[in-house]
Amino acid sequence: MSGGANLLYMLSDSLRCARENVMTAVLTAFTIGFSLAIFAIFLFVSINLNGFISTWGDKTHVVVYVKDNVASDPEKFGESLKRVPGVNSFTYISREAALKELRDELKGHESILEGVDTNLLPASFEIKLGSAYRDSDRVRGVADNLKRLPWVDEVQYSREWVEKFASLIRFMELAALVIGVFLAAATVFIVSNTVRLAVYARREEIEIMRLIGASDTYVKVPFFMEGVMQGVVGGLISFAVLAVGRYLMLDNVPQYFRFALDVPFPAPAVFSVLVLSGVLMGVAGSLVTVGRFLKT
Amino acid sequence: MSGGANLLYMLSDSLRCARENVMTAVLTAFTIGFSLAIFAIFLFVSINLNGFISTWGDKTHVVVYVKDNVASDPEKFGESLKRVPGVNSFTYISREAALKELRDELKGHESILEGVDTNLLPASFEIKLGSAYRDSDRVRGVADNLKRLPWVDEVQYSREWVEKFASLIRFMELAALVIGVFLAAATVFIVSNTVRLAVYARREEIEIMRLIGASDTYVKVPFFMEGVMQGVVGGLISFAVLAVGRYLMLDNVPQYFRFALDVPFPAPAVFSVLVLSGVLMGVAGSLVTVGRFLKT
Amino acid sequence: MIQMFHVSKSYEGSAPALSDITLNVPKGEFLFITGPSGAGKSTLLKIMFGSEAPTDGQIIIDGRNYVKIPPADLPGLRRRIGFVFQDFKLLPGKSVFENVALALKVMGVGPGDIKARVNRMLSYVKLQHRANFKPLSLSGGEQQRVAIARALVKDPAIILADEPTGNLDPALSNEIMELFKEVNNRGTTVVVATHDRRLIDLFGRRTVMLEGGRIAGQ
Amino acid sequence: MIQMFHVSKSYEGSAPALSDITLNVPKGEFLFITGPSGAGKSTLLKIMFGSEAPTDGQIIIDGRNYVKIPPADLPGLRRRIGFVFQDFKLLPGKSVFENVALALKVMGVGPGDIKARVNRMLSYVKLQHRANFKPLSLSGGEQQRVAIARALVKDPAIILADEPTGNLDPALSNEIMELFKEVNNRGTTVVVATHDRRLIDLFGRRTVMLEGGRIAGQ
Ligand SMILES: Nc1ncnc2c1ncn2[C@@H]1O[C@H](COP(=O)(O)OP(=O)(O)OP(=O)(O)O)[C@@H](O)[C@H]1O
Ligand SMILES: Nc1ncnc2c1ncn2[C@@H]1O[C@H](COP(=O)(O)OP(=O)(O)OP(=O)(O)O)[C@@H](O)[C@H]1O
Ligand SMILES: [Mg+2]
Ligand SMILES: [Mg+2]
Repeated sequence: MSGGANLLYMLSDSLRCARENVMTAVLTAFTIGFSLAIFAIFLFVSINLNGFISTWGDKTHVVVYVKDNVASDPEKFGESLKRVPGVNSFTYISREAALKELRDELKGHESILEGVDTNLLPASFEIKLGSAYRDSDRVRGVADNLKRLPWVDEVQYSREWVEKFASLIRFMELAALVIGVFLAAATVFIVSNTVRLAVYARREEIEIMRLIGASDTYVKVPFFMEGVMQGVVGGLISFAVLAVGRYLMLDNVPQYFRFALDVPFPAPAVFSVLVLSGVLMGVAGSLVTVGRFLKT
Repeated sequence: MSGGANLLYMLSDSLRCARENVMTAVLTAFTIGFSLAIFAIFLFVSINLNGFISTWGDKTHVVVYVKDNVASDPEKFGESLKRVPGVNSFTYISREAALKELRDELKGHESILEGVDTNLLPASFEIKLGSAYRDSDRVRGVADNLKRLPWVDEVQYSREWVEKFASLIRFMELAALVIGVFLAAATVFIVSNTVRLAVYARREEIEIMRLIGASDTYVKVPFFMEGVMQGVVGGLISFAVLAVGRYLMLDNVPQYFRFALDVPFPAPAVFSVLVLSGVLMGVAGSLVTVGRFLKT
Repeated sequence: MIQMFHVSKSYEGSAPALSDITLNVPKGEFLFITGPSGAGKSTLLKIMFGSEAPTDGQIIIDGRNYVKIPPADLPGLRRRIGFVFQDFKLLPGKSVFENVALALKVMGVGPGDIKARVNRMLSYVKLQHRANFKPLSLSGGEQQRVAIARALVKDPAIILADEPTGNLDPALSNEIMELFKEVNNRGTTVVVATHDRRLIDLFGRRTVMLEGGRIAGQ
Repeated sequence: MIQMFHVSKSYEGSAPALSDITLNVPKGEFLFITGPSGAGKSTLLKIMFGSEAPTDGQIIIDGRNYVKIPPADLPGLRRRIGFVFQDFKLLPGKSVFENVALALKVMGVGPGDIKARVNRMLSYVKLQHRANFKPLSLSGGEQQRVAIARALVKDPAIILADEPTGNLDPALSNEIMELFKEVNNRGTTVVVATHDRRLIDLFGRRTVMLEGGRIAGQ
């Protein structure tokens, strides 16, 4: 009873088995592939959206106006800003720059500003906050700290914007979680049900194998192999679906919207995770079902 | 051979059948339900997004400045605007309103405008275009037409914005189409494969029924009934998934983002369409598979 | 009732299962078909039943030529023939009663009628006490008797029985054959394929001997 | 080899299939079990095979008490017993050769050895020409012979054959019984359940008569 020969048998046997049930196996592989693809599409789009919204969140900026009656010393002011917790980066807008901005906004009617004293507009700093400081309570804290700086006249930020943004992030995360959990559950359910039905159609075969003295392992190996193969093929199918879908859309994406099609992980990693999930689902599904038949 | 009694038999028989294969039937119903729910979630979200983006597209507005040297007669101007094809609606912004807007923008530094002649800013019309006029070529056409009006000084619109928007719409439509077609195909595939496997497990039963003289109709009725029941239950499950998912998220949606959870159709319509699709898929799936067995 | 002219049947990959069979079974006859294993007995019965099509030759059942039976006519033909399958072909998910009742249901018989006829039939084959069992929990002989009951319950014009006593003890075999004889006396044409010489000798009816797919003796 | 003490078996919802069976089958014995349909012959063999557990009593096979066989020991026990199932239990998706070969494969026999032994066995049961057929395209008797070949091919210590000639003609039945006798002569314990008095008379071995689940005569 040589173990090696025995294993070879089992393998060749399971390959032959798969060929016989090839139709069922192929359809199961497609089910695995489609289900994985659906989940992956959702995952990628929601990761991309979240990333996009987080970048967009950089707009949570706070404007600090410099007091009129102090000597303008941007470098020194900058140094003191850096020491305030939550300040990520800042841009200095001088009186001149402020005026220029106003001029640009008035388009062809700059004459309105003729003779206006450049000193009328204050210099300011536009401050971007660290991502951890973007909800309304923390923004207020940062603003209070900023106000305490001796050279600061006024601190402005859009309270409404901050609140909107924080609740948007919260909502996106919840939506991704609810839909993601449902999709994951549905995927696992659909795949395991498909595998269950495929194994169920062969319960007689399992029963007979056991009656002629096959060990549980011997009975399981073909199903294990089939699960592996279906999983690999399913993983390939889902990868292909993603790649083809992306290719179909890529040419039509406006440049600034291309982020939506980003693959948030390196392609080989996506590939391996898809194939691995496929194999895991295929193998787990068939072994659990076979195990149920073996118990009785 | 009374047709009525016969039909009653078939029905009671098919109910009994379903009870025996109750596990398989329930799992198939869940597969139908989950698949339908996945598709419906995608459909609703994409309809909502498209609707949102279309509203957002109202920002494709064209600004028409009124010549300085004509008597301001908003009513007459409005009449002539209405006759330009593509103009959907418009808002008149008087010189005073324009100045006020500028003041608001300057925040606490209105003194800059002290003594400024209100006549320095021109009156204008903000025009919203019909949705069919939102790509860049057509916008240019509308702008050209507007320029020909005798009282118009200048026509302004953001060419960049219009182009971005048009390509965004095109991309969203393509993405919805690609993902939608894939999801629809995957749904139909998964459901029909599940039903196929369930029927396949009973091919012996079908074969024996035929051998003892059952007509094709008699063989099909139980599967038809099972398909209907699975479809109804599947439709209910998908409706429940949607309703529960919506309920879970509703409390956490920021007001301005609630559009994402809108149900674009009345609930009874959604309900009936879900149940009908479920029934259609269940019935079609099982009848096609049974038909294949009956042919040989 | 059943006339076969030069009927042949070949399956792919093996010698013909039947070659040039010409056979006439008049209405009301009781015919034994015998022969060694693989001689073609089951194939012959299946062709009479329309579940296998002959590759060659003509077959006339009840005056209709059934060489190529239109699929729509199959159910009607099968309702008039009671077939005892060599491998029983019982529905594993239905009880003994339901299995037998199904033969009547597909014909549209009313429920009260069904109940009476099925119970009577089950008592003929001594299975009243098993009426609510599933076939897989029956002994081999009990399953065979369910198959016999299902074939007989519809009072068919023709009974084709393929090895109907292969799993029955001699006493029970005799009783079942008596049942067939009784049905035959009431005008039903009966064809029984068997390798049980004892039964053939005991009942002394016309016997067709098959060998290698050919008629080797009558 | 097989010792049963006061073994009983009841299925839910019916009279006990076996009651108080005490039976000793010494190593190398050839035993017939007979009795009417439903007497409990198959149940008795299944208990010896370990595929049904007795509700009561003790059963010792090869010196080991198998009342409650640990699941892990079942495959080993079954590899040492060749069982001919009344309903054959062939794998419909595998060819005749593969069906027979499987009995050796599960034991880990090498491929060359398998080929030789399976082909020899198939020629014993006269099925060399059907080696590549699927079971469902075989006649009833041919299927039965595949089942017999699968039980014998592994040279088991015990052969339990349930109605092994139910679908075979008398000549072939004799040959198969000769095969069992031969195997028995080489020391294998053989138990054959049959209702064929002719065979029992012909071979004149020890016969246990069951009736209603009890031993009615030896
Ligand atoms: N579907 C099939 N494909 C190929 N060969 C077949 C098929 N069905 C039957 N045969 C072959 O045709 C021959 C006759 O088969 P048949 O079942 O008619 O024999 P039989 O006389 O009923 O034998 P038995 O007494 O063993 O039941 C057999 O050799 C069998 O292998
Ligand atoms: N799984 C089961 N559930 C309920 N009853 C059963 C089950 N298996 C067998 N029986 C009953 O036990 C009794 C003995 O069955 P067994 O199969 O041992 O009979 P047998 O002697 O082999 O008969 P045959 O000659 O018809 O094969 C029968 O009456 C049968 O209905
Ligand atoms: Mg036959
Ligand atoms: Mg038995």
